[in-house]
Order: sequence, then structure tokens, then C-alpha cells
Amino acid sequence: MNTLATHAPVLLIAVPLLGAFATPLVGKLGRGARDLFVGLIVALTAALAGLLAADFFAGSGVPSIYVLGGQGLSIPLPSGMTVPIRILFEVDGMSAFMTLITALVTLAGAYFSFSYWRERSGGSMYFSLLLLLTAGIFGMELTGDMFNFFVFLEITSIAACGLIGFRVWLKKSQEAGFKVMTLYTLSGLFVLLAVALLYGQHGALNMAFIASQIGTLGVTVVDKIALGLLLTGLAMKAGAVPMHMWAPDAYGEAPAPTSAILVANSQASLYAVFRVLFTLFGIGASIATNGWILIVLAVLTIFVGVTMALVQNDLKRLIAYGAVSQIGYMLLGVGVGLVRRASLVVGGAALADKATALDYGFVAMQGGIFHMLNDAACIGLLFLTSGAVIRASGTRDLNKMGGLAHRMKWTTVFFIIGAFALAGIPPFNGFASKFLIYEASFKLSPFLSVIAILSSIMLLAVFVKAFQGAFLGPKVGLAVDAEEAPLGMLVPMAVLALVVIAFGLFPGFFVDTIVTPAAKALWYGRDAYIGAVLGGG
Amino acid sequence: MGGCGMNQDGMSVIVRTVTRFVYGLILVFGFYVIMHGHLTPGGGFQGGAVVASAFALLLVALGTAGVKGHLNKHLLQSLEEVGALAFLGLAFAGIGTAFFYNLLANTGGGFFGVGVPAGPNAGVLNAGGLVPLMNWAVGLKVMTGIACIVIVMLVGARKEGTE
Amino acid sequence: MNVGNFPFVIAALLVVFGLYALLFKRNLIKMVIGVSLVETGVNLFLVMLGYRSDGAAPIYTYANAGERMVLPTPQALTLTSIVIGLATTALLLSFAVFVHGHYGTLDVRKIKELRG
Amino acid sequence: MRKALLLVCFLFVTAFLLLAATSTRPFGTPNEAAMDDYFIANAQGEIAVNNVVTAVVFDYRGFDTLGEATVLFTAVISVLALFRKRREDEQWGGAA
Repeated sequence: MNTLATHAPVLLIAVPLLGAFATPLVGKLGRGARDLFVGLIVALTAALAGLLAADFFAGSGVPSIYVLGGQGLSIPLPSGMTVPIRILFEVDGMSAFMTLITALVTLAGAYFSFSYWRERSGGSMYFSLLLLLTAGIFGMELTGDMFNFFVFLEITSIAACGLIGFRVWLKKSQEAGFKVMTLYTLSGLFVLLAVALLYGQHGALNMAFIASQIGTLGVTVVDKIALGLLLTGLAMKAGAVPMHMWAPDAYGEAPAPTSAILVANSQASLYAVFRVLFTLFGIGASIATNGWILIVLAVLTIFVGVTMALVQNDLKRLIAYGAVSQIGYMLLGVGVGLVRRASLVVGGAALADKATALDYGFVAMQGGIFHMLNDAACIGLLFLTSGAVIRASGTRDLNKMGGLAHRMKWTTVFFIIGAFALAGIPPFNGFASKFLIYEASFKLSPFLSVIAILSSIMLLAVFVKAFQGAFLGPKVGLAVDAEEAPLGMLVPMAVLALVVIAFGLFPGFFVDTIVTPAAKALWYGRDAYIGAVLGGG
Repeated sequence: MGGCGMNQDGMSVIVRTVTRFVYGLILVFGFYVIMHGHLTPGGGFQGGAVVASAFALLLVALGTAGVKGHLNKHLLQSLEEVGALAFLGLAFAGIGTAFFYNLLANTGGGFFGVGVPAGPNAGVLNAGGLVPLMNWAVGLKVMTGIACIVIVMLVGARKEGTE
Repeated sequence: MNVGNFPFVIAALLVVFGLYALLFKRNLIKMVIGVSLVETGVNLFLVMLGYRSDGAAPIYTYANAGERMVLPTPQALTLTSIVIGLATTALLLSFAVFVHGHYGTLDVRKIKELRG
Repeated sequence: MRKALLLVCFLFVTAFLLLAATSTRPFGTPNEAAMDDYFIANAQGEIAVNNVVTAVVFDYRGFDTLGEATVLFTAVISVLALFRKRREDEQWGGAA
């Protein structure tokens, strides 16, 4: 038995935490030592995430358990008990998939930061917060315990707000910091209230146990209220539209590399929404309603995100609204899947057949989940290029930029790749996943896919405008002697660009190896998720 | 800002004298709460908060100039990181079995390994395995962390809050 | 003594008061107080869920033999969430300090550079 | 308009919370206490600790406590970072 792979779930959190606690101490030795240390920690974390994912996707697909502090690693129940008493991690296809996304974005963001933050103050604290944010996101994705999830949610909230307000000399960053912290806290408290209600109802905090209780006892009023609070809180944290007001501020005001990681943070909340809807409440008559709620949120998010992006003149804020609209595509894919799943027979075997026959609901889920990975890569790439552009031109206002393409050739190329991928233009990865979403949502309702396609076209117009404003035309202001971004920035951008192209050229391979297991874990993995903890099936 | 009683020189002589007297008592009580966390109500967090409140009292009563040299921000921050690392290290100690495995409890005497009789009893101080050690680590972390926040905000708010 | 659901209603009202302050007050500090009130309400709700009628504190040092004890888990959870509340309040107040430094006011109606 | 919308939201949430409070089980009568009874019964035997809450905080749910310590650490680092000593070009209204 490979011990490192066995301990990978907890090391994935413990290693960045170790890095975060030690970074300020190592930082006293000087910048070189600190950068080396953080670089090692980030590389080790990414390697662990890769190991975890490789181990899982090569295995049989049964969720694996890690019991914290138990006598044995995979014995969740003490003898004679039917309730798991310790905190445990549960890794299924979806969790393993999400850790891959986080690892990719963190790797690019952290290595970009080494150059980006070179001549700024407070570097040790910056990297410490960055590692804490990463650890929190990994925790949200791996934990199988409701309260533990809330704790990690709060870690990401506080670390994210510390990073958003990090450049205290910017007026807007402080306003954004206060606003985002208030809304994050509120969303965290909604989640905590829901956890309290579920604990009061079922006397336990383990997700699998609560799911099985809801399955056997039926959905009570208290459970429904808890579901409502969880959905509100998590959709708020993910930036879905009626509760999206913080998202453009957060993405726009945070330092560029952290904006990319904040998108991974939003996706972790989105993962939690899916986990709640499919695993915790994946049974009973109300799941079709839940699916339609997701679809309404999705359509609003796509539409409002793109429309608001059209009117922006601030480069970061424009990309931020683009990021908001992409959350809508993921919600749309999974929402269509949820509605379709409700209309099929409720039972593991029938659902498994539909997955192998590629029912349109399952295809929609594949599209939505694949789009999370694609969005992380291309939005991350866009935020990194925006960082390079703003650093070179000294402004974020598109009206005051221009002519950067003359001197910053590589950055221009990367921006084009990211923008095309986000708008869903064929050779890039955004097309691969959006096509699955269009195709599947058309079968549920043509209206949905029309909205999705039109919004993508509008998004292309937005990025053409931004491209024209920043890169084309005569050289304005600082652009006259703007220099190409240093190698330390170009390499992380190139890595993300390669990922974007690879996923666009070989979508079939990636869908088969990593996306399908993740979609299956949600589609019919509920019984396996519960069975891994409580035994039986 | 001057009107709220907190300034460079601190508060009146009465307050300062009482503070000097009470300060030690609060510290002793805080350390007692941390040390007996596994026997009586309390623990690392509560005790740490009590000790931090003693620091805050000192800061308010004697003023920021009065405690210069006693409470060093950088030292406090380093100690907090040491506390956090110690806690993480204790959690790592049991990784041979599982993360957070309590490998010292009930080893039969020695270092925090004494067992306790079942049912109500007066309590054994040398028991609990890693629990008392974790209490100390967390206590160190909380007392220095909160003190750090209080000092930084008290000094910084005056400087940064008004342009 | 049977009090039904009355204590839970009190906790819910505390949350409601906090939300009121958060939504309708115009001063940043009062909004922070609102957030704190919501936190207190949720913590109160959480710790009340652990009460068992006629139960004693779950500490054997002080317990009498054979006594019924209240549930320990909610107390542990509340401890965690109180510390989290402390952390968020500290950060919110720090942001309020800097907002005041930049804008010269704590009135939310005058702090609106981030619209649209 | 904005205020009316807020008021509607507020009233909705109020009703929701009161419904939650009234539909929870009565005060003092836990539905299900198997997990907590296990803690009460086994804290002394397994962890050798008299204070059951401490046993839960530092052993059974120790990972939550690590998270909680991390939250406090994050807050301290964030506050220290906000009030840090800045460079010359990082004063009010400095470069983006």
C-alpha cells in the first residue's frame, strides 16, 4: 500500500498550512529564501494533488476515506456504532477533480507572484495568506464533515479578504475588502446556521450519515430550511447573480495572481452546492425544483455577467464580470443534469445505465464540470495577463491604454488565447465544454441554449473591445516605453495557455479520464458515498 | 481620539496602580486555565484569551509608550507562529497511525500517559496524552495572536484612520 | 421544565436584529455590530441545541455519580465559531479604519466608488 | 426602491428564521445523541481526560481546532499585513 497516496488528502492541507505558518519566519532570512521555500511548498502541494488524483482516477472509483485521529485510517465507525464520531475526509471523483483545478491555479498564481510582488512590501505575509487560501480551498473540497467544511470556508473568507485589501494604498481595495468580508461572513453564518439545524435534527455532522438519515426519514421542514440556507450561503460565496455584488469588486481589486485563486475559491463553493444538492439532498421529490432553481440562477448569472461586462472600462473589472458569467455556465450544465436526473427513475442501477448510454442529462453534467476546469485555466490566464498589462501600462483604465501589442508580443498572444477560449471559439478549451452544455440544454429547452450561445457571442464582443483598447492603436502614456513582462511572469502564463490549448485539442481524452468519473460521482455516486462511510450499499 | 482615555501616557494613577496589582493575578489565572484545560472548564483558547486580556489591560492603562519594550510586536508575531507550528507538529506526531492520532494517551505513566478511573474523580494532571500539550500550543498561539491584534490596531488605527 | 421552542425563538430574534442593523444602518461600525449580533445569535442557537433537560456540564471533575450530562459537541463547535467570530470582527474593524482613512467618513452612502 | 427591496428580503428572512426556530425539536430533548453519548462514555477511557468538551475539541474533533487556530492565524496575518510598514511608492493613492 502506497503510504504517501494514503495520507495525501490530509497532507494536501497540512503542507500548505505548514508553509503558511513558517513563511513569516523564513521571510526573516531574506526574499530569496522565502521565495525558494514557498516555491517548494507550492510544488509539493501540486505534486500531492496530482498524486491523489492519479491514485483515484487509476483506481476502481470507490470513494476513499481518511479518518482523522482514528485507530485505523479507513475505519469510520467505532465498534457497535452506526454514527461516525470523528472528522473524516472522503475523496470521490468530484473531490479529486476539484483538487486538480485548485492545484493548477495555485501553481500558476504563486509562481507568477514571485515576479509580481518583487518590489512590493509585506511579501512574507502575502505568500502566507496565499498558502492559507489554498489550504482552505483544498479543505473545502476534501472534507466529509459539515462543520469542518464551515471552518475551511471561513479560512478562505478571511484569507481572501486579507489579500483583497492587501494594497491598502488603493482607495477602492479597502471598500471592496469591507464589503466582501461582510458578505463572506454573512454567507458563512448562513452555512453555520444550516449546519446547526442539521445537527439538531440528526445529531451528527458527517455528510454521509446525514445524507442517509435524510434518505430514510424523508425530508422534514427543518431539512428544507437547512437546504435553503445552505443554497443561499454557498451561492452567495460562489457569486451567482442575485448575490453577486461582491464578486467583481473582489476579483477586480485583489492583486492579479490572487484574483485567479479567488476564482478557484468560488468554484469550491460551487462544488459544495453540487455536493449538497446531489449527495445530501439527492433523494426525494424536490430535486427537480432544486434543478430549476439552479437553472434560473444560471440564466440570470450568464445574462447579468455579460451585460455588465459590456459597459466596463476597467480591464480587471471587465474580466471579473466575465468570470461571474462563466459561473452561470457551470450552474446551467449541472442544473440541466439535475432536472433530467429527477425525471429518471430514482435508483442507482437505472441511473448508471443512463450514464453509460450518455443521456443528455449526463452530457450536461459533463459539460458543466468540464467547464469548471476550463474556466479556471482561461480566466486564470486572463487575470495573469491583466496583471502583466497593468504593471506595464500603470493604469487599469482601457481608455488610457493602447498600443501594448508593439512591445508585449507574448502577453498579447496569451490574452488572445484566453479571450477566445473564454468566449468559446473552436480550437480552444472553452468551446469543448460549452458545446456540451449547448447541446444538452437544447434538449431540455431551446431557450436556454439560445441564451447561452448569445451570451458567448456578446462575451467575444466584450473581449474584442478590451483587446482593441489595450493592445491595438497608437502607443499611449506609459505604453511608449512599456517592456515585455519578465520571464517569471511569462512562464506561468505559458503553462496556463498550454493547458487551454491541450484541453481544446484533445477534449475527448480529458473528458474520459477525469471529467466522466467526476460527473458519475454526482450523477449516481450518492449510494457509494454513503456506503463508503456506513458500510453496505 | 484623546477623549476616550487611551493615549500615549495611559490613564490616571489609580488605574495604573490597580493594573500593576491585578496584572499578575490575571496572568496566573490564565496560565491555570490553560494548564488545567483537560480537568476543569477552560483550555488553551480560554486561557489564552485571559492572558491576552491582561496584555490589553496593560496597554490601555499604561498607554502605548508605557509598555514599549515589554510587548514587542515582532516577538509576539514570531511566538504566535511558533505556537501554530507546535500545534501542527503535535498533530503530525501521530501520523504513523493517522493525522491527529493521540499517541501518548494511556501509555501507562510517564509523560502524560496515566489513565484516569471511570466516573467522577478529582482528576489526574499527568494524563491526556497530547491534549495538555496541544492546550499549551494553542494557549501560546491565542495569547500572542490576540495581543498582536490589539497592539497593532491600537497603534495603527490612530495613524491610518485619519489621513 | 418544559419551555418548548421558546429559547430557539430568542436566538432567531437575535439573528434578525443583527440582520436589521446590517441592512438598514448606514454606519460601518454599526454594520460590524450587526454582523457580531448575527454571530452571537447563531452561536446561542448552536449551544442551546446541546442542552439536555436536567443535564450537568460534561466534566467528570465536578460531576456527581450517575448524573446525566448535556451534549459536549455543540459546546466544542461554539468555541470554534466564537474564535472565528473574533477573527472576522478584527478584520472588519481594520478595514473600517482604512476606509475612514481614505474616505474621511464611515457613512456607506458616501463610500461608493465601486458601483456598476 | 432599493430600500423596499431590502425590506422585502429582510421580512422574508425573518419569517424563514422564525419558522426554523419553531419547527426545530423542543428545547432540551435531543433527537439523536448517539455521537455525544459515545463521547461522554469514552472520553475517560480513550483519551484519559476528565473534561469531555476538551476531549472533543482536541481529540475527536481536533482537526476543527487546527482549522480554528488557522483562522485566528489568518486574521492576525491579515491585520498585520494591513497595518504594515509600507514603501515610499505605496502611500495613499499609489500605483495600481
